[in-house]
Amino acid sequence: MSGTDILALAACGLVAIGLYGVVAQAEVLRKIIAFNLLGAGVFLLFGVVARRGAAAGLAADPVPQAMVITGLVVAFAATALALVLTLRLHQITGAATVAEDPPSGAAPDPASEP
Amino acid sequence: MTQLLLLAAALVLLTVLAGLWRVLRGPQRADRLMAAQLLCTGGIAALLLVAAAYGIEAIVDVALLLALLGAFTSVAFVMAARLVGSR
Amino acid sequence: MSVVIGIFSAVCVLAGAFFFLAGTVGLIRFPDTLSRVHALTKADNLGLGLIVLGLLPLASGAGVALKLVLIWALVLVGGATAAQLIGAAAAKDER
Amino acid sequence: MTAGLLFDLMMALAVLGTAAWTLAARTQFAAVIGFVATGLLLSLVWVRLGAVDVALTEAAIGAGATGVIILYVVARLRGGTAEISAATPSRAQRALAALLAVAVGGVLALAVLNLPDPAPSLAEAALAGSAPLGLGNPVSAVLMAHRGLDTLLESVVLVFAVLAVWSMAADHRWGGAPGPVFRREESGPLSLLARVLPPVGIVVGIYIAWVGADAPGGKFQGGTILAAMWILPWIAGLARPPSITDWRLRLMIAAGPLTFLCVGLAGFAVADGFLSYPPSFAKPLILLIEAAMTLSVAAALACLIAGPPERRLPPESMAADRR
Repeated sequence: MSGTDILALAACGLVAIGLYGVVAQAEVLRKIIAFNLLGAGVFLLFGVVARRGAAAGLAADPVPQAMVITGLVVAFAATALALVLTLRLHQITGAATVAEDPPSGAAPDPASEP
Repeated sequence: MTQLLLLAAALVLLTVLAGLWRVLRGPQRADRLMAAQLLCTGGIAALLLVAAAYGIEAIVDVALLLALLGAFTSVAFVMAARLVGSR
Repeated sequence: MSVVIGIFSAVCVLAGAFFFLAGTVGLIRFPDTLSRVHALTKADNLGLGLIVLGLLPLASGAGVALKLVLIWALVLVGGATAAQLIGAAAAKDER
Repeated sequence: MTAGLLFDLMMALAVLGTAAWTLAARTQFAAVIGFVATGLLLSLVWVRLGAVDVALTEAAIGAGATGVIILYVVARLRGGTAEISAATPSRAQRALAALLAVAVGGVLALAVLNLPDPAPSLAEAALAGSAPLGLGNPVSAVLMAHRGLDTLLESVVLVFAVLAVWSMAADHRWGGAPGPVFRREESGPLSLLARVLPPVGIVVGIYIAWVGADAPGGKFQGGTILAAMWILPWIAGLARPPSITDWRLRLMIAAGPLTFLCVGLAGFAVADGFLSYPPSFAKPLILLIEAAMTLSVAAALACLIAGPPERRLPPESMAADRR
């Protein structure tokens, strides 16, 4: 088993951990963190594929690397949007989860103070 | 020399991981705030050693970026923690 | 001459790694948050400085050497600031 | 070789350990710290995989910038424990989720370990394609030429993300400056750092963006550093972010995609089609796009990190609005 194989297994482990977190955790914020872990695992799989495709004197195949760079930036943009939505949901309803039953006695909107 | 540099890099990383285990446990919020700084300083040291060992200069740029963003991240963390505290 | 430089580099790098070890021992053993901040910033920054000093003779050119020194300077400034702020946060938490 | 193997094993265990700790952390605050630690360790793994470009991006965006924005949201959420425990899946459901996760991870592992050997690679094609462009870094060549459409759309995604984040602002805050208000620190360590670091950081950010043509680096990595250096004085309260209605800010955010699109459309007239460069003029055009994109990435990331406007308008501009 080579070092790249070990890192490939770590990537699969990250995907599994992230997937469990997305499904099993209630708070939206923790779901977002777990989703980012899942994404990191997928990116790492690309890295493993790139490393296995090392050729022509390059340490790794540049095409998967470029795709991961694109992916990281888009993941950041999506995370920023998800976080702002979470914050706005919390400010309006006082909720930290997206459960069916919204909590009774919703908090007042702090952003609507004069 | 290459072997020695790699050995030193592994040693630094091991101590950083041990420190990370301690820092993440807390108990105070301030303890956890140290994680970013610990990982950046140790990560920079390990990266520089690996760069010298393999002669890959581009890795020095990663260390440079970590040095800048490590400072920014640590500071931004503390300021966010202040926002938590002020509530 | 190159043997002397090699020994100098090896000693500096190993001494730097030792200070990282010392910093972590302090981090694990010290009883309160403020002394842990102290152990982390002082020992690790010194360790990084020694490693940079040891790697300077091995640098392939003036540009790389300049970057190494710049990295250490940035870590010193950033580390000092972060340590101050974390210390203040710790003191506030204890009150 | 065994030393390298041990090193990989150590890094793999460390990444998985911090990731698991992130899920298990009792407070959200601790979870974010665990996430950032995972990201920083991952950037070391990327170096190990020979992908220095990705290591730079992961350290800058994946760990640093993402961690900061999550933490600023954590600072403002006050979850009720009753609500969270009511919404948490039951023990059986969680066991089922764990089973699902293990199954997915296992199938992935089987697939990855049984990839064809020798692996197919586009490295040679990418290298052959980058030489006529005058780019020494094949990753940059792939980003700018072979997968140019991806990069163009990605830069548009950043603009849309900024629009979406701004549109989350409360109505009466529209036109304000992005981000929370920080107290002005006239003296002290933070104000010193906010004065000393940006000049150095801006030079380094431009250097990382510039060097991307021939060595690992590029617009996204350099742009993130520039964004961080722009935000630092905001955090210290030394400078005010520009209002989101400021046309200069909006132009900065749109400049990169617009330049890219214009050069791409010009490709119809002077080269083989959309997003293709005339061979004799490829390098200067790519440099022009890279420069505009660096500026736009820096501005867009700074706005995404700062978040929707939360500051009131300064008095003088309020007066200007009434007039």
